[in-house]
Amino acid sequence: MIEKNIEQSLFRPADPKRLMHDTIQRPSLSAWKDALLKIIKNKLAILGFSLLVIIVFFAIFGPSMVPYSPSEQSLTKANLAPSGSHWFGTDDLGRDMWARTWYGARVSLTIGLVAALIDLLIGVVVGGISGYMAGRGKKGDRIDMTLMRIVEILYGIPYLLIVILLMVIMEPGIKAIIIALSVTGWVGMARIIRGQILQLKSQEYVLAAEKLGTSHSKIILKHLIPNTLGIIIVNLTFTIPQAIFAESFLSFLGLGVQAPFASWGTMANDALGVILSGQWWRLFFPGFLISLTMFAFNSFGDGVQDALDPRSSD
Amino acid sequence: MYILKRFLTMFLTIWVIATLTFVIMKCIPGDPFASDANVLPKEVLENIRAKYNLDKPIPVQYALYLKNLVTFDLGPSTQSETRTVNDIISTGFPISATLGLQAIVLALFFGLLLGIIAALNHNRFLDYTAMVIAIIGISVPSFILAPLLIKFVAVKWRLLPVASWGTWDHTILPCIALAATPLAVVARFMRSSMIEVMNQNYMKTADAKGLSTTKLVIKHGVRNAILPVVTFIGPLFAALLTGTFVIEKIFAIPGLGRYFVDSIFNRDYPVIMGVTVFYSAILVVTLFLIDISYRIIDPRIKLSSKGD
Amino acid sequence: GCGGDKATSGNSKDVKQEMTVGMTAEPPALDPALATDTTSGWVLNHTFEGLYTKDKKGEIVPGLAKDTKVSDDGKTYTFTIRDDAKWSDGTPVTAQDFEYSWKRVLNPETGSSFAFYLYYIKGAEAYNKGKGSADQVGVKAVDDHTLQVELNAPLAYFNKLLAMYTFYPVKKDLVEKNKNWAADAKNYVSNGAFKMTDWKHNSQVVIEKNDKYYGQKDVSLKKITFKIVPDATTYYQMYKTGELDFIMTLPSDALEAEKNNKEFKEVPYFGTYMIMFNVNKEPFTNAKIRRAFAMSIDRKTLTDNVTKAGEIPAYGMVPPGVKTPNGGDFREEGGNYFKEDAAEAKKLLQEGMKEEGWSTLPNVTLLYNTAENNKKIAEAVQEMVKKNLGVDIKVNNQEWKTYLDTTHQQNFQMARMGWIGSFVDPVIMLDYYLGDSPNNRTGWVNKKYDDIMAKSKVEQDETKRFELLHQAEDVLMQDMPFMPVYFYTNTFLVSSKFSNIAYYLESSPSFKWAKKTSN
Amino acid sequence: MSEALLEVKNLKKYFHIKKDQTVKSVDDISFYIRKGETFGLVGESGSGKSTLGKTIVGLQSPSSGSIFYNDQDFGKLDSKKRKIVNKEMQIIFQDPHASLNPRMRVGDIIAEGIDAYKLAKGAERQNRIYELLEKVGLSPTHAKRYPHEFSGGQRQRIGIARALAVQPKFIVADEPISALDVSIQAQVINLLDDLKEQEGLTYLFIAHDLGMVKHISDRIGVMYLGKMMELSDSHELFVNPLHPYTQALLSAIPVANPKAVKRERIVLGGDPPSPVNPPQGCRFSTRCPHAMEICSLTSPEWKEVQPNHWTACHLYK
Amino acid sequence: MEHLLEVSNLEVNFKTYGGEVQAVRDVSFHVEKGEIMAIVGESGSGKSVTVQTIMDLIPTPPGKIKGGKILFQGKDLLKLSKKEMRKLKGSKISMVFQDPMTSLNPTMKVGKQIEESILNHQQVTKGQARKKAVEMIKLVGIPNPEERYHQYPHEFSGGMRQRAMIAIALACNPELLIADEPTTALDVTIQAQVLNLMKDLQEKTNTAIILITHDLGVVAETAQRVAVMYAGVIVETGSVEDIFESPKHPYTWGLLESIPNFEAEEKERLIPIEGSPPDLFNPPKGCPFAARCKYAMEVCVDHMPPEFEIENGHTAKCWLNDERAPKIHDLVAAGREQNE
Ligand SMILES: Nc1ncnc2c1ncn2[C@@H]1O[C@H](COP(=O)(O)OP(=O)(O)OP(=O)(O)O)[C@@H](O)[C@H]1O
Ligand SMILES: Nc1ncnc2c1ncn2[C@@H]1O[C@H](COP(=O)(O)OP(=O)(O)OP(=O)(O)O)[C@@H](O)[C@H]1O
Ligand SMILES: [Mg+2]
Ligand SMILES: [Mg+2]
Repeated sequence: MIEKNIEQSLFRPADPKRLMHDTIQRPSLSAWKDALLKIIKNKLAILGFSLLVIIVFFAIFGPSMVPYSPSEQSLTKANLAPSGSHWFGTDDLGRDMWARTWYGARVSLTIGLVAALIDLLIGVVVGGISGYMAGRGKKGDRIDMTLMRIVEILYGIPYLLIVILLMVIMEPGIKAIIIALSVTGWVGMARIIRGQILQLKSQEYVLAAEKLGTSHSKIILKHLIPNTLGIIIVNLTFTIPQAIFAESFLSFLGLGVQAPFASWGTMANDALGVILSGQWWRLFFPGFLISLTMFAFNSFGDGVQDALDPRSSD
Repeated sequence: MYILKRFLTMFLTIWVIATLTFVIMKCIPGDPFASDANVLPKEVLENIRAKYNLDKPIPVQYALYLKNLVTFDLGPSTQSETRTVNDIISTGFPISATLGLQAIVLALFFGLLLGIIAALNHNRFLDYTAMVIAIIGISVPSFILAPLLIKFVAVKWRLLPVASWGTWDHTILPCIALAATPLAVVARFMRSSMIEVMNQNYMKTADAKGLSTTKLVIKHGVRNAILPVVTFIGPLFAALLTGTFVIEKIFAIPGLGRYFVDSIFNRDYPVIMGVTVFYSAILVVTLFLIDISYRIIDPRIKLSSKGD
Repeated sequence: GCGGDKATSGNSKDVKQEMTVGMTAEPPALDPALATDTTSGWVLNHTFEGLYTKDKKGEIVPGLAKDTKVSDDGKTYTFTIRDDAKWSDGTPVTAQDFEYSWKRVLNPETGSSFAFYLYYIKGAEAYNKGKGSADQVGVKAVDDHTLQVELNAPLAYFNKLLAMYTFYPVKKDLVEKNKNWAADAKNYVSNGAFKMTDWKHNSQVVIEKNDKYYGQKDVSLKKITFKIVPDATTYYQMYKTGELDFIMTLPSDALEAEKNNKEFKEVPYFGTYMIMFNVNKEPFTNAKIRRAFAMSIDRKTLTDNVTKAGEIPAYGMVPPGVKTPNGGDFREEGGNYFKEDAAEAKKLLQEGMKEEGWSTLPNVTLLYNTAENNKKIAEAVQEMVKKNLGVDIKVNNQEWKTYLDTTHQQNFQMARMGWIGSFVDPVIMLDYYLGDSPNNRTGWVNKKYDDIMAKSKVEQDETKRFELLHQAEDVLMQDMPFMPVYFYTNTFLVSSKFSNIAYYLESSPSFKWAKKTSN
Repeated sequence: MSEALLEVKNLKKYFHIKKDQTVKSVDDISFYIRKGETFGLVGESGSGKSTLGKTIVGLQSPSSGSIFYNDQDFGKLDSKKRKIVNKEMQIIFQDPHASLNPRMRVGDIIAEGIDAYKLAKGAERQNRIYELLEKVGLSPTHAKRYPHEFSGGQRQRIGIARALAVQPKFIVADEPISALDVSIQAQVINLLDDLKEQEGLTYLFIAHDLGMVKHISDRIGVMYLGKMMELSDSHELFVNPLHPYTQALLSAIPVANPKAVKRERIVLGGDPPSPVNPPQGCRFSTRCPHAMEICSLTSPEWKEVQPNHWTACHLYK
Repeated sequence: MEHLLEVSNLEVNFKTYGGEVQAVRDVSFHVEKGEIMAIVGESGSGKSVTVQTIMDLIPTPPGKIKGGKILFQGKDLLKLSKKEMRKLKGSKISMVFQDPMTSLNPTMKVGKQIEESILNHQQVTKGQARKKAVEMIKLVGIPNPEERYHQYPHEFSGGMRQRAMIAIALACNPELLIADEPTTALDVTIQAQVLNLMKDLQEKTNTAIILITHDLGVVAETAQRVAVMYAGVIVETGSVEDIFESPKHPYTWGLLESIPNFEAEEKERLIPIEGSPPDLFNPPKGCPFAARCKYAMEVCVDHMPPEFEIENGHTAKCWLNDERAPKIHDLVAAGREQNE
């Protein structure tokens, strides 16, 4: 119907200028900025990130919000339930749980972060190299074989022995924990990444990149690792709580944080008895915060994973 | 060829593990026969040490251990003097293995299920629910979960016995406590790789065949997505099979894990060596099988450059 | 009508005389010669009996020894063994069995850790240390029922030793035939009130009434199952659900709730929890500073709020419970050696520092071995020292065997330690700090103390002996190479269905006379 | 023979699929490609064209035989020289989807070679990308997108742009235009032709569209079951196909004219044989309409039947 | 009369970071029973998206079906439940995907993948399905079917994979077969064989086929009707004869011109269509082809041409078919002047 209304005059050769498309150049962002923008748009990621920020905020400022120090005891005020004066209650030695919990957050968050870094820096690299090199000539095979045997050996030697050995040669403290975690903390990641890369590297785009002269390290970093990102994030999300609890175990053995200072892990560990005595707050707060941190980290991780997946919506 | 080579290196690996364990064991302080109850006169101690060959020079001890390992006879434990290492392994292992296998089956079944459900409902309610369950599973370690289970299931509701070993009922709670974290991990892995797989073209092809979602997932999704889970399960399998100290302690289960950890705390050298090697053997074989299974799961995978 | 139901209750004859008992660890060795720990001792005390034994009240009474003759110089003992002493397989227990057993303990090849308890016997030490032979050991079976023992010197408390499991007999021909006889219930033969019928390693030990036991008519229980449950929370919960009838050492978190329970029992334990000072390491080279530290701890608050098991604050080394010849209690007679007083402590600290010429106190670390209670105590001590003495100390923990090694090397300033006497006599406590005692890690060597202790050993007169022991404790507590914290107690939960359980000061309770009164 | 840029001698590539089974994908092939020439390669699907291509550029190692590039034995190059050769030889993959990393943006995919050899940076790199995109008929805006957002043909062009990015001297183009519409095919072919003229590029051009092959190639080789069957100048091959397989192939070309008189199609009888156990003698003998007794006994010699026209067939003595 | 398939006013968008791609815009066409209908057109013009929408294979999100209807045997596929749709997929409608490598499951034996579609819709035993699968492999001309059955996709050559895809689609005699560039990787003899197979099927079971291809030779030899797509729009439809002999859209003209002259002795330069297709994020208001059209008029710039029915079943969306439009040679002359 409409076409009838079109003027006859329009049926003349078009002005070429009018025929040019107005090609809108979209903002040319770097891949990273682009990803960042997508992450910011992702609700899940933002939720997780905000939670992490809040937790870190309290870790920094929480202890100074109350008039108690994390170590100050008042045996007569032991095991008080949360109240106006003790927001998180007190523990069995009458110490303020709020101050202790947030103080402990510093240790535990540091440990978590360190564990994640170890996973990424050692685990991903070893796994990446091993997986990529497997099946790449005699030399490649040997590299894979060697790295994986090292991983196996680290799995095989009883960890407890290693820890006790460390305990003898090191001063207890965060540094000792970090070293104890670095010895074997990354092996799981390494194996997972290797498996993923073994699967991925048969993809033709890897061949293509190779043919284009991309170096091995770049192929691993730019082609293979990004495609295992989801798995890396998942692995991180349980490396972290594992490390937080490993710290409590190490502290228990005498390698870690020394009393009266605490971490979430040691607090939870020491508070196990409340299952009998009913002072739930002693277990709940550190435990809940570990879970909350994990929740935050998981949502953030999932969000990032979604955001970085080009096939996901918006 | 590859298989043969791997097979041979397994022995090498076990030997290295045994050697390193031996070295570390000898480096750490503490004497198997020291206790606060009696710090023994030197001569008495020497009598005992002689009984365990501990009076010999370290290289000789090492050689003896290796010889004993090869002959599968590590002699008696220093802690439980009337028992041999073989005896300890042969009574402890079946118990740990029973429990470990059950836990793995549980973790795998529900973990995969949860992960798949989450992936299929990506970013929807069920996904979030599954995530929360998984996070609880990951961030509540077994040493917290186990007493909670006891408190509620066994003490409050009286559904199951608290602890000890005997009937199948006794295995349920420890099994749940053992499986919780791996279950969550499996779920997260599966979810992540399943989301990836669901994006692939071949899923479209399968969809175009009119397959139901279940079939789609089971026949096409799982095999392509399961690799990380398989990798993860490998060492876990070896670890669970040979027992977990915490769970065995809490539930008073006479498994191998308790002996293992106790042996280290007690500096029970023969048991440390025996169980370490036993565990490493299981571990190395498991990891080997896992590597082989990669090829079966994904025929494109090449583990070595020989024979393409 | 709501009748009839209550008829089913309690005719005591219908009551199944069985008991399930919580045990915290696997007994490492159920062989009297090899056992060194309380767990094994607990089972052995039920399955074996020595020449002497304990009665219900814990008094040392003759066991297999029908008659004991002591020579005038106090060095030769002649025991006559009961005619009705039988092994659980029905064969008689002979003097030869005893001779064999004791020599077996001393045989270097056996590698018995507790062999030194037999060193009072002539030639024992030499044999055990490889310098003598079995024939030179002063133990001889004169005939089937007569055993003659020669000691190096008179020993006032020899009968207390004889009740220890290291002195229990084992069946000679059985043990000779089968080196591993004690590894399983299958080949197990014993001579006590019970015999072992099942041993599932790390899971349970079952003992049943021994019909061949001479005093079997006093034994009511038909079967006792020791369930091995290492975790305190777990065995407590098992008690709560009735899976266990008896547990000991309650988890500290349950104490509060159980304090008023009728089934709860608190029994003093013959041991002392203490913190050792290394007298060779600053600042504890100074006795005043040691004393100052000891005085700055509020022990009552500690036992009431931290340990909570009814422990007794300790101001001396020897725990209460030792009867003196004049019917008193050794502890009461000795009294407290110091008072807690913050002001006084501070003053002492200042004095001590002046003596040493320090303007600031060297850094102090308190070492403890990994365990829940130790940690709490260390933290509380740390806080108390800070509050009462104004000194910031660090606390550090170590895994047990490492800790033993560290303290043995004297690589510490303050370190916690506990010591339980294996029989009730001040000697066993005071020997701990002898200059040549391997247990003494403090570096404290005092000639006077060692001399007094040596004298007390050979003193035949009980009154004089106790006097000497008091003197020794005086010397010890004057110098304070350690500070006592509290005397142990043991806590129990016992199902009210059981009666007649015997609680002892120095060892685990005995069920020999126990009886189940209702279902 | 110095003009040959690439020479393949007795090249074999076998795949072991099971214990005792090998697929002889490429079986004893020798030929050469002159500098600046387009060598068309056609043949039955599964006859080993892609395998040959991949082996030539070094993505797969040959089971035996040798490849000379600029008279240098490819297998014996040291790593430095190899790198140079690697850059000069590029491949356009047959499968446009699988060869693109799903997580990389098209711009970065194209620039991969540029980055690897550090050919350009910053704005220059950007411009190179845009230029390449436009050359293959895509628009610069596409640089930001991810591979899955493209149609099959668009992806294929990304693959072409990527190969061109490093300014290679020799390109193995494995069915580079199969998913393109004819107009864009024309555009791409023109582009390849231009590059050949201007920069002296050499191509090994694998395709099924014989029209295009004929159009672009100087010489054409015909493969069947891992063997080269015929090789000649492109026009010559179309007017005077010697080998019965080539004849059959040509007769099957569809014509874009519904009214055109249907030419008589040579229908090949029998089943296509398996490369696992290829027929004795001539590989084509089982389906050849002219098969003789000898064909199934001895394998025909590879010979120059007419000047510059090679074939392996017993019909030509 | 009811068409087997009738697509009307279909619109499909994709949300991407940066904007919405309007991949399919107001597409309408129909397919009769037993007919082979070819879709040709610009690469990226929305052919695959259109047919995948029919099969309910567009991932949503990012895809979004903005409007339109797809009537198959009278039922609107867009309104069917997943379950009802599943019953159709693979049995009544089946599809050959464009991308043979990634469209086959890399971890499943090829034979199994074929067998699966048989088992899913037909009441047969495993053994029968297997036999049928082997037969299908053989039918599409893959040698050694028994052995190939047990191989994985990566062990197949490109063309073999494509044939495996075809085997899957043909395995259960669909009523409508959608073949998205099914023969791109096949040499001409096998292409002929496969096309014959499809024709046989069409003749025997009266299957309708939508054939997407770029090979105009194939179109000419196999199809009865043709739709030409450009930038998400069907610009021309008609019978094969109509399209090849009297095309009415400049894009179609361009296409036909681009084909290399097979018979030519001398090498001639190919004639592509100048310029590039519009950006689908922001397609022009008027005719999408205007920018590349030698005969573009003012009206083309702002007004989307309606569908002009030239003659029975032959339609074209081009203003040139309006009676008011000037004769083509006038436009050419004018266009040249202005352009140069
Ligand atoms: N998932 C997606 N996200 C964004 N854009 C898409 C997506 N899928 C397809 N497109 C766009 O939709 C348009 C149509 O694509 P389609 O695959 O239908 O083209 P086609 O006609 O099949 O082309 P070809 O002949 O090259 O296969 C293309 O421009 C493409 O970029
Ligand atoms: N990785 C592999 N493993 C086993 N066989 C293989 C492998 N790659 C290729 N083949 C086999 O080698 C033969 C040749 O394959 P190739 O891909 O070279 O064929 P092609 O000529 O390119 O065919 P098309 O035209 O169909 O792409 C086929 O029989 C194929 O099955
Ligand atoms: Mg190919
Ligand atoms: Mg398409």
